[in-house]
Amino acid sequence: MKFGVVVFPGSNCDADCLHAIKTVTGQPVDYIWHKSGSVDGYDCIVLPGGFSYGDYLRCGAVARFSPVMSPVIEFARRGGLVLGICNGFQVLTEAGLLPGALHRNKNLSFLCHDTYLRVENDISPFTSLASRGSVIKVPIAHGEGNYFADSDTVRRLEENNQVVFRYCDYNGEITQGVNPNGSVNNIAGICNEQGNVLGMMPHPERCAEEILGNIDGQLIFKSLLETWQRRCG
Amino acid sequence: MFQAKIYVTLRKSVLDPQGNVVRKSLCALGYSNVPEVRIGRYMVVDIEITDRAEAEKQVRDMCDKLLVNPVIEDYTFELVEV
Amino acid sequence: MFQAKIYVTLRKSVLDPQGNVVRKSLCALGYSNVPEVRIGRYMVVDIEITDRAEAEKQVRDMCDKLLVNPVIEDYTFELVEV
Amino acid sequence: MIVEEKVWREMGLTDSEYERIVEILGRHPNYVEVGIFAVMWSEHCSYKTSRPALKTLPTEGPAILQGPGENAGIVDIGDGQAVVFKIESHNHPSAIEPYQGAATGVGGILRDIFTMGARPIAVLDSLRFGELDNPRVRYLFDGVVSGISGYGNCIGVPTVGGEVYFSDSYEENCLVNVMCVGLIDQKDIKKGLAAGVGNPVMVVGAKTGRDGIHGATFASEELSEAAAERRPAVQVGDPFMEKLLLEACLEVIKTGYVVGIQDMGAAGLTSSSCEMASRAGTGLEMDLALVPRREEGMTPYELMLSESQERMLLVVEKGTEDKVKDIFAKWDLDCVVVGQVTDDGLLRLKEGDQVVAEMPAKALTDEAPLYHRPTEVPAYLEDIHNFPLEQLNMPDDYNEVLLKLLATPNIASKEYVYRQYDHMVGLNTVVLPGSDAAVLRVKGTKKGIAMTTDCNGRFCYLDPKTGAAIAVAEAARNLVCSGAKPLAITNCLNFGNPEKPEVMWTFWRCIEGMGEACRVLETPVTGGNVSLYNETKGSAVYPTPTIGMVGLVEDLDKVCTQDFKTEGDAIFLIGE
Ligand SMILES: Nc1ncnc2c1ncn2[C@@H]1O[C@H](COP(=O)(O)OP(=O)(O)O)[C@@H](O)[C@H]1O
Repeated sequence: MKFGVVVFPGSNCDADCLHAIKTVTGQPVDYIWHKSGSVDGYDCIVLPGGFSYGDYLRCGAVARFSPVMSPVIEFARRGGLVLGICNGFQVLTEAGLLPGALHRNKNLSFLCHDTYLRVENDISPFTSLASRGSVIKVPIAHGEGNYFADSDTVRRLEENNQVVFRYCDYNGEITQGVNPNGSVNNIAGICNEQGNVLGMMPHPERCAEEILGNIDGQLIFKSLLETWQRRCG
Repeated sequence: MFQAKIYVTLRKSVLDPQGNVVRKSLCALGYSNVPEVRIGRYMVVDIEITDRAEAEKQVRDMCDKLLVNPVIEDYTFELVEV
Repeated sequence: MFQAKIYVTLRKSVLDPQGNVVRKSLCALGYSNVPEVRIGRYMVVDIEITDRAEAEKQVRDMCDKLLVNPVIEDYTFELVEV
Repeated sequence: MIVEEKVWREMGLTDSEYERIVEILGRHPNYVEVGIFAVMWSEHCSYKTSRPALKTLPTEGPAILQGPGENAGIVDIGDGQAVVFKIESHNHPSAIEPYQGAATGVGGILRDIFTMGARPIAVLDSLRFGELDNPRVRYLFDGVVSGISGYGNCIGVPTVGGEVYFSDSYEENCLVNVMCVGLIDQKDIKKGLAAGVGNPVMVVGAKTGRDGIHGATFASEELSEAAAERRPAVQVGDPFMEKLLLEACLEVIKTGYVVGIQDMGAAGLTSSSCEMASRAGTGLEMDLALVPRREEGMTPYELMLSESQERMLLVVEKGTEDKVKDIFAKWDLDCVVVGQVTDDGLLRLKEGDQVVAEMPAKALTDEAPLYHRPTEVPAYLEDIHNFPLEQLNMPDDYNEVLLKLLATPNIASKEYVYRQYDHMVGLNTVVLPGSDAAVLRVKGTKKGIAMTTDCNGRFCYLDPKTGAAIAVAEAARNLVCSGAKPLAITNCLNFGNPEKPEVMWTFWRCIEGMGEACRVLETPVTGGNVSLYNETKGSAVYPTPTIGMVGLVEDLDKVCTQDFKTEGDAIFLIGE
């Protein structure tokens, strides 16, 4: 299985994603430069965290017009696996691959700390190894992770089982107190209707090695590999 | 040349945490007569073009494509010949 | 009641990184006729007050004290009765 | 006009300093030249007051690869690798515009690190403010923290540690000290040298604007109403530009084409050009008309003194210009040849064909007058030492006192601050903020690097010598508790007006204490920064010699954190 990590100017979790994918899956992984016109040959595309183009206008607004985004959109429409983490999630919403938008955290400041996530969807290619309702600990690091969509969209997301992760407490309870940024329905990650595109604010690549004290993030990369092996292996 | 002044605001249905904080701080400063504050972006875009109608079309296009996110934002603009 | 529309811009020789990035991406989108973009803030403040002169004074005061950072920003505003 | 109006005075030069310049040049300088001398001979750039004391500090040791004098210090961590680190203050800009002041402080110290060829792996921030019940202090505190967060998070270097203290003495003059630590393969180390006569000189990065003209002199005077008037001195940071510059510079350095490189910090093009020439014993000739600019009508004076951020000066091997330009073009950055290295030792500036300034580079960097300022024991010390401690009332309820203490901002958890910093990006942070020292792993090895900043200004106020020694010792303890062997320090010396003998006395005593502790602990000084004139309306900040220390963890399995781990574990108290 071959992974590609897109490098926008201003991406800063690109190297982290590459490192985590290599360490956890042992599969080949390359960087894909934002000026690249093709993503041929990859089985999964990762849009990493960071501040693409400085994110001065709106997070991800400029990145979505990078040359690489046309082939990424094409790849996603054909059912290719696309994972957007943090800034990558923001780019995916701006690019229209996922519904809704991410705006300023409700307390207005950047937040970097661990959060607990309840896995709400265990059939997505990104969570196939988890069981529904299980709780994982994954850190966030963002200033604009407050997920918003109009109520019709949110209803559709819920009905179609597109909410993949929700902020919860240690025991898996969904409360406003543990919602770090004001996201509607405590949404931390969603997928598209087909399930092949996932956007999430928390950073699984930051908790995928023993030395960093937490390996819950491995779940996502391992699930991707398992799904791919099941389908194509 | 035209200058477009573009005003972008959060849609009514979207909570404006920044506006809220500013309202509260105004209140702390003694302005208890401010029921609402909304905060948005103000952009001034110079466009080298001679035709007003064409300028208008371009501005609308820039907003729809890049400058504004319709999921959470609304916009209006003015065009001034400079 | 009055509504104050406040336009805050960066002072002239202050670097505007946001405006720069937006200008470049407009250019990449084909708008090579945009020599400059400046990005500022747009605030709408509702004020429960009946007297225009007093409203004006209050807005100026709010800007100077809280809403605007005079070190790097300038502002103008309009008052509309609503 | 220069002589009649004594323009050097408003630029911060004294009459005798001006005479010295006339002597060096053998003529009266023109306006541009006075401006250049004024910034280079400012306290901020020349260390004219502090150098005699700094010379007494220990700077050598087996692990030291680069001591003071370069953009940053370097220590050996084995396996052909090294750690590059330095601390700097951005106190004055932050007191005027907290967000941008702190943000550009982070930007500046990052450039000091990657200019040596190292990848920055961590930032630490050491902050001092007045008491939080003052709304202006809250504004400064929030602004500074979001400025550090805004810049560091965007560029993607984790902010892994630091400190925050609140005390009235910092009410008007907050202190914002930022340290950066980088990792490098020793073979890639680059220095700020303009070597090789005929080699091209390039300006890369952001365009030059009218930002911060005379920022260096501004940092060398007391904050006053008049200083507030100089508001154009405020610069706005562009972390996205810096991220591009960081990646592009590291890529260019890897090619081997770079002869010397230096960031344009305080005094911008002026200090970078004359320092690079002076270190190499060469001269530089530049045509200012070629410098990319943001605004029209900029004069040579403005171009030389602008402190626009996110710019670098590069000297490359002749003939490699195009390859270097290609790399910067890949990152969408300006990169322009503006001149070349010469053999005459002069900094020669032209505008087209016309020479607009010409002076010996060494005179600017090395011949600033040194001041051995008078010292005097501060009167307050006597009052303090005679304070009748026995007359203090003892509290009835110690539990209540403890709770009260724990709730004071100086003792309470600083999570509110560090959760606003991305402290995990880079996947190296093994010990996160909140413990004694931060520990970062070195990927691909068993090693770790531990780092901390420490200083208790109140101790230094009460007893400058012991206080400064305590700062070094505390830093060392923090590292040792984390499982690291302390290697070396960098320091940021924040003091009041050195023209006051009492301030100068505390300065000398602090240096003495620091030097002594460094000798005993075998942690030499690799560099640092001096920030004087932290004083408003006659009242100075506590003497605050912030210590930034790095240490080496040989085996990451042996790292230790400060929290109690398991019920039933034994607790020991060690020491006297
Ligand atoms: N400004 C700051 N930036 C980042 N981390 C900080 C900052 N201030 C404090 N910390 C973190 O909090 C920890 C505890 O700080 P502090 O309360 O000052 O304790 P100590 O006196 O033990 O150093 C520090 O070691 C550091 O990791």
